[in-house]
Amino acid sequence: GSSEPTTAAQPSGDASAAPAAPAGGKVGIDFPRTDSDFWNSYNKYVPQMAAELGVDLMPPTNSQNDVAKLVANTQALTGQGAKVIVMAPQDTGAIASTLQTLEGKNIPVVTVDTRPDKGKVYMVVRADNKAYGTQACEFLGEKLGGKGKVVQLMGALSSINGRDRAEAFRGCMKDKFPGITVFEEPTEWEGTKAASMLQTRLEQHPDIKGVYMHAGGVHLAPTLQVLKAKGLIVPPEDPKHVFVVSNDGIPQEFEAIRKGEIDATVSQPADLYAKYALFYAKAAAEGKTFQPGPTDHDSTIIQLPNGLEDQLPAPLVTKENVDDQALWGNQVK
Amino acid sequence: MTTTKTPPPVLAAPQGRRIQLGRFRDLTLVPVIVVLLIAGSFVDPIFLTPGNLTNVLQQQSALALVVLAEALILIAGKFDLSLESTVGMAPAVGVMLVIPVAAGGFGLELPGILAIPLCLLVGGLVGAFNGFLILRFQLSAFIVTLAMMIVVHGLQLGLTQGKSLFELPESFLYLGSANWLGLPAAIWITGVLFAVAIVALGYFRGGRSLYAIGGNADAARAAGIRVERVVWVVFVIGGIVAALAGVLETGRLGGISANQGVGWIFMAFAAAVIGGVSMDGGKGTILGALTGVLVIGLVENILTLKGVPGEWKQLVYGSIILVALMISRLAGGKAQD
Amino acid sequence: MTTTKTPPPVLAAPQGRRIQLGRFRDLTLVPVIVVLLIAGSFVDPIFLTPGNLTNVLQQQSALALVVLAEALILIAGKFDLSLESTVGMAPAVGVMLVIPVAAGGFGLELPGILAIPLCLLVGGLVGAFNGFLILRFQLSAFIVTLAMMIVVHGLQLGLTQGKSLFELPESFLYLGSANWLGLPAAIWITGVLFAVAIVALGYFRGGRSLYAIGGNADAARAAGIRVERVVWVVFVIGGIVAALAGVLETGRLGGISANQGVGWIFMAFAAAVIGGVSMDGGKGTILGALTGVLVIGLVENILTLKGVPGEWKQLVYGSIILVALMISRLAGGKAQD
Amino acid sequence: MTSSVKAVEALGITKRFGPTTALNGAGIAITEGETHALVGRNGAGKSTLVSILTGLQRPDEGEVRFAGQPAPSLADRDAWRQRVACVYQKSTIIPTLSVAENLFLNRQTERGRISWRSLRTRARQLLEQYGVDVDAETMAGDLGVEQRQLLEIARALSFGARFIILDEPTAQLDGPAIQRLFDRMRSLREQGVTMMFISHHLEEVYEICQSVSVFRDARHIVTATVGELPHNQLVDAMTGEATAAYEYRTRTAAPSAPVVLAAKALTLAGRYEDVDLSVRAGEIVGLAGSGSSGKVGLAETLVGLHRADAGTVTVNGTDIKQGDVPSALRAGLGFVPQDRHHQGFVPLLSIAENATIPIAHKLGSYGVVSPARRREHGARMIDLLDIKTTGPDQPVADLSGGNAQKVVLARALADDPNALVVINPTAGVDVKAKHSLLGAVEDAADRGAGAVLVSDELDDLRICDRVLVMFHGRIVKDVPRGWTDNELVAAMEGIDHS
Ligand SMILES: Nc1ncnc2c1ncn2[C@@H]1O[C@H](COP(=O)(O)OP(=O)(O)OP(=O)(O)O)[C@@H](O)[C@H]1O
Ligand SMILES: Nc1ncnc2c1ncn2[C@@H]1O[C@H](COP(=O)(O)OP(=O)(O)OP(=O)(O)O)[C@@H](O)[C@H]1O
Ligand SMILES: [Mg+2]
Ligand SMILES: [Mg+2]
Repeated sequence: GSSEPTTAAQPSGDASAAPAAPAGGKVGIDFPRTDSDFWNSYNKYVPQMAAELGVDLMPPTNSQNDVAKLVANTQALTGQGAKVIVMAPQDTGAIASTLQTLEGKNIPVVTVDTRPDKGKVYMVVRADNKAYGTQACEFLGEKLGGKGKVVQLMGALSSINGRDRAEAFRGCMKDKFPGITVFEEPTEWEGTKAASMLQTRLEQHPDIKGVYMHAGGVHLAPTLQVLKAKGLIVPPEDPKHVFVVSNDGIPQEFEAIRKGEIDATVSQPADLYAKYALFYAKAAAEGKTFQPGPTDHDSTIIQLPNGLEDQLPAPLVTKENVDDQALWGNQVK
Repeated sequence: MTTTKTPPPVLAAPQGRRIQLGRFRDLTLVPVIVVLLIAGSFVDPIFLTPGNLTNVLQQQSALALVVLAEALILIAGKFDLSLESTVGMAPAVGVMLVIPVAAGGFGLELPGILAIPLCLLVGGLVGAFNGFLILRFQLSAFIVTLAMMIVVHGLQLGLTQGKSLFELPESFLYLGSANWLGLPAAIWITGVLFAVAIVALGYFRGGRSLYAIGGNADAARAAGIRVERVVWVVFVIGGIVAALAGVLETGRLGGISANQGVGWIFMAFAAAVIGGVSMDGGKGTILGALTGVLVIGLVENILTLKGVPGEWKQLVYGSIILVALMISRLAGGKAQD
Repeated sequence: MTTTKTPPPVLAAPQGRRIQLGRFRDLTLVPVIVVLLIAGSFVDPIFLTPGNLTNVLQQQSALALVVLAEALILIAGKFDLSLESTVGMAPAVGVMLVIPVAAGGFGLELPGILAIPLCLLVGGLVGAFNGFLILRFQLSAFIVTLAMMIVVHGLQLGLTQGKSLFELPESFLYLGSANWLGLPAAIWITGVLFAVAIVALGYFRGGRSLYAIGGNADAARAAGIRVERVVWVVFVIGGIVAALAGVLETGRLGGISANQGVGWIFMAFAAAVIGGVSMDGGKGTILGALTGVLVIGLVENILTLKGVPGEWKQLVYGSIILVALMISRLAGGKAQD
Repeated sequence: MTSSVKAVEALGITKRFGPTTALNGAGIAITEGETHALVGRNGAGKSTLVSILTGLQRPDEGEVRFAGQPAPSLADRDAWRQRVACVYQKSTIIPTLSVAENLFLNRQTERGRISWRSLRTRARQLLEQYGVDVDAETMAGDLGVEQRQLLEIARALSFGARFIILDEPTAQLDGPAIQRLFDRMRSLREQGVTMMFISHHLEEVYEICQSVSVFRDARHIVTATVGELPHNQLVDAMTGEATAAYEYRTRTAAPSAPVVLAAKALTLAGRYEDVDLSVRAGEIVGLAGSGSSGKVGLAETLVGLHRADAGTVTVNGTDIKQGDVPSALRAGLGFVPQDRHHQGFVPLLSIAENATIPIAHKLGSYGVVSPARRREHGARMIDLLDIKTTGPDQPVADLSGGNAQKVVLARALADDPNALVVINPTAGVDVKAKHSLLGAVEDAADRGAGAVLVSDELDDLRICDRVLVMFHGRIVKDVPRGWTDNELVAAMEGIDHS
């Protein structure tokens, strides 16, 4: 690390700007992708939080949503002397042997957003993706009064988050609102597919009254554009209104909520992800340990077979609380 | 040697039939389209309504333009994989030159009306650079444009920091979202460009020279065609058309995501090749490529209407393409290449 | 792609030093590798350590096998895009035949030791089916294998419901994770297969016939080579090798994700083509293809060590490939195709 | 040399291709209005001079002048095309375009929209004018070699240029077609058109040309009027040594000699019908016929390139599997295909490798091919057939046409075959090479092989012990040795069916 003073936060991305001789050792971090708004915000927060928390952060690597690259990056980071690894494996099955290797080298791992199925982790920092789906389902179910048709614009089925959200939404609708028909559209996290599928489905069933989008970053603009073309962007009081629940909590979604174009979003806390990932990484480097139970930041640590998980809160944002400055989406510019 | 002049006998029968079919070779997908239209009407009564068919056309219009660009380049005997990246990058850069920093722009804030021309210019420049590398350095088109595909998309990622651009000038969204005479403007634009290309490649020397170059570049050169210049122009046109595809797509989606266009090139090749355009150059027509796009669009639409479960969708989709291929092969009667 | 080759032009640009340099043509990337090694050692002292270089080799071994398979098929004048899907699907199916339903299997629970043979069998079957469609129906290899790429991956998605498989038999993970004589087994296996292929294509009748077929299939046929059979065998071998790549990758990663192999084919083509294997068939060597893989692996490693910001990484990566291409072009002295 | 006005002059031209010097300070001067022959052995640099005279390649040294004016810059193709039209040795037909479009490539119309109807009409007129009987709408790729050649000629002549180069236009044509071409050339000369004519058929030079230049080993050797340079001197100038005329050998295949190649009741619809044929060891049987008589189709069936609809083929007593080349080759057959570019060789592979593909299994055990033994065999073939090359490792793509043809023959002879099927073996081959090619076929017969020789060239057929004449798909006559040209041609044209 360099000997830069720690007072000024250095959001420039110069991650070596960490306090001199920090306790514990270097933290290697891998970013999962650079092509989604949510993860870009997370990537932005990381160096900022590292400076605040005084973490000796190595230059971040990026695995571009490819687990093989993640493995290679991890090897490089440990080769360069990382004592703790923070990663966000978008594919949780294929990371198992890497986790085993790291365990063998006594390098603790903090995973963000996803929970590896196998292999030891020091701490999983994530919000409950199943809860996203359930929250969206409950919101839509109530607004529609338990009947009608809704569309679920799903992420990729090969991603755990896409599957969790889809299953939770589907299951909740079946249990709590059996009167609602759900159309599932596999969009592969692609805006163009989302637009085409939604457009076709609206042609087929003009009486669709609700939409749940798995990712505001890719689904928001296309959905609004399709609804606009159909003249369906109308106030909630209007019987033609289509209720739209998004997922992510990026500023554009808040803007849309304020304008009444969509009705709600689940705010996935990018800032907290970054903050607590580094918090636990630092703790791991310093050799601290944690126990299951409530934390000091409105969350609960639960025990997993292969480690611990800190389940961060993921608030549902509606017109009522959209201006809450505590939401990360209101802090980024 | 004798001077008796017996005229050589006329051609044998087998060749005769070939010629006639050859003329319709670009339409071998028509039976496939008919089958799809019939199948679709069984899947859902909504399928054959004008509204739904219009949607299919609109959804495919941007891809269709990329197919058009790729078909031109393939006919001239080259390749361009970077078109898909241009679909995202050109609009992103065009827009970033006009929007304020707060919205993700460069801070130049040029007049909004310039966004589309700038976008097309960027597309043309990418094409020109591809052509330059391929022709001046005599590099393989496949590999240059593969690298450029990564570079161009990388440029978009870098410049936008991977963010989507949402706050676009109205003028930029207009083409992709407006309706003219009851049909989406995108359909009109795509239709007109296809018509222009069909006429140019069918009835004008410049267009015909693409076939000559793709068929035998040395022979074309010997016939006085300026092979390098024509190929270069084709790359530039390809880039511009891909950028226009990006404009239409942006208008349809209302924003430019970091992944706009990613993965399209495979679909574009599939459409062009099942439509009869040869990867070896010199063969195929723009009309054929258009039928290829339609097949792909109809298959997607039917699968969506049918609500095939997500995890089986790809399998069904790929299988239908394979069957379409065989039908078109049997209808065309000629080996593909 | 083509079966009949237009004779190479007499009229082409100076082809002079071709003969002498031609012999080293497969090594035109060597200067690039040297530059990368030097550059890498400046980027990070860790770079030149045996540990890091071993990592690079291990990381590239699965991709290298796909490149090997693709190079064989390209030299024989064909294409196979579906290899990338086989990398994921073959191991998934092989494993699902042996693991219990609870772990995601089919419920057959065959003996675990059969998983690898079954996986290779599945790979071979995909290759055989590709070959069958291309040769019997005379369909274009590009488009058949493009459709098959979607079908094969779709099959995996459908069968696994998009889930990753991670409770795998130990025997299945062994090859990809074991160490033999201090080096990962994957490196040994890949190295041996490359050596076998280099020898086979250099010194064996069967291997040489690939060049004859790719160079001029009609001449090969007239010279008594059973063109169809050889091409078919090459497709089968390609499928098996791709399946083996899947086994190694699975062992390295400890699980089979639904996306295993997705997107590899572009990298495989890039490696083969910058390594001197021609997309037109009949040209290039396996050794050259190997240098192509090394270049790609080294570039990735250096970029990782350097910690290039994610959003700029693609741009830098693509640009380096482009520069490598030019260096190899200048070193090779010959136009590419 | 009467008039002093030179339509075209090339002075001190040097052109190198890496280690090969194709032209070494060579030159040519052609007087306006004459038809000037350029002759020389394969690889002498003739085609290289053609590409320089037509502005496709830039000479390393030297200059080109048209009517005393310096040649235009290479970029200005239109200017070149006004000065010179050319039938190149390598095809410049675009197979994916129609005949009509090939004829008017890049001049389909003056400006604006192309009228396909009028283009077709113009094409039909042109084809008719040159007596080429093909449909203007056919894809050029579907045409046979000869028709393609006629197309090239018609196109070159149609430019109306005052100077026309014809690089081996007759190599693929049969007698009547050659005569039609010569009629055309004569009438052009009457109109004052200057021509440069390249051919390996020296009697054609005497028939159609007024003067002749000889190139040897990349240099200009002599220029003279044809009258001053009788045939034997011309050959000597080309070869650089006294060369005797080819001596046809006499053989008497014993009637008891075994039949090495036989066909019984062979029929392939649309090409030939009910053909019986048997070739004894030590016998050379010619197969002659005018265009489309079915001789090539028959020969190709014998080697397994086609599957006959009915009948059997026997090689060395074994019934071969029809439509399967390897089984014919394994039974002991050697084969020289009709079109060397199409089926003859793999351009990127070396001479040695091309020559040894059928015997690769004999160059090592367990499927190994020993490069040393391959090179050795290649070197032997280079010696045997006198191939002009830098060595057995040179790719065939770099060879001149005639030398490439020798490689194809080398491939056929590789396995010391008992039966040979040879189609047009001397197309585009120089005199001396022709002698060695024919000699090699005769040698094979002397060693006890039986051969079928398909050719349009009466000279080639002279080595045959008997010639079978085909007409419209049937064998109509069996002509024993000692025929005269007129006799054979009459049979081929179907005038005499007795
Ligand atoms: N593009 C080329 N690259 C390398 N060598 C070449 C090339 N073109 C011609 N040569 C060489 O130049 C020499 C002259 O070739 P050229 O084709 O001019 O001979 P030619 O007199 O036309 O022979 P032929 O009668 O066989 O047609 C030959 O040795 C040939 O191998
Ligand atoms: N590949 C083919 N498919 C169908 N018909 C063919 C093919 N090749 C040749 N033919 C036709 O078959 C007939 C016999 O052709 P073949 O080539 O055997 O005769 P040929 O005497 O060698 O003629 P030529 O001298 O013109 O080559 C001709 O009418 C010819 O047009
Ligand atoms: Mg020549
Ligand atoms: Mg013939």
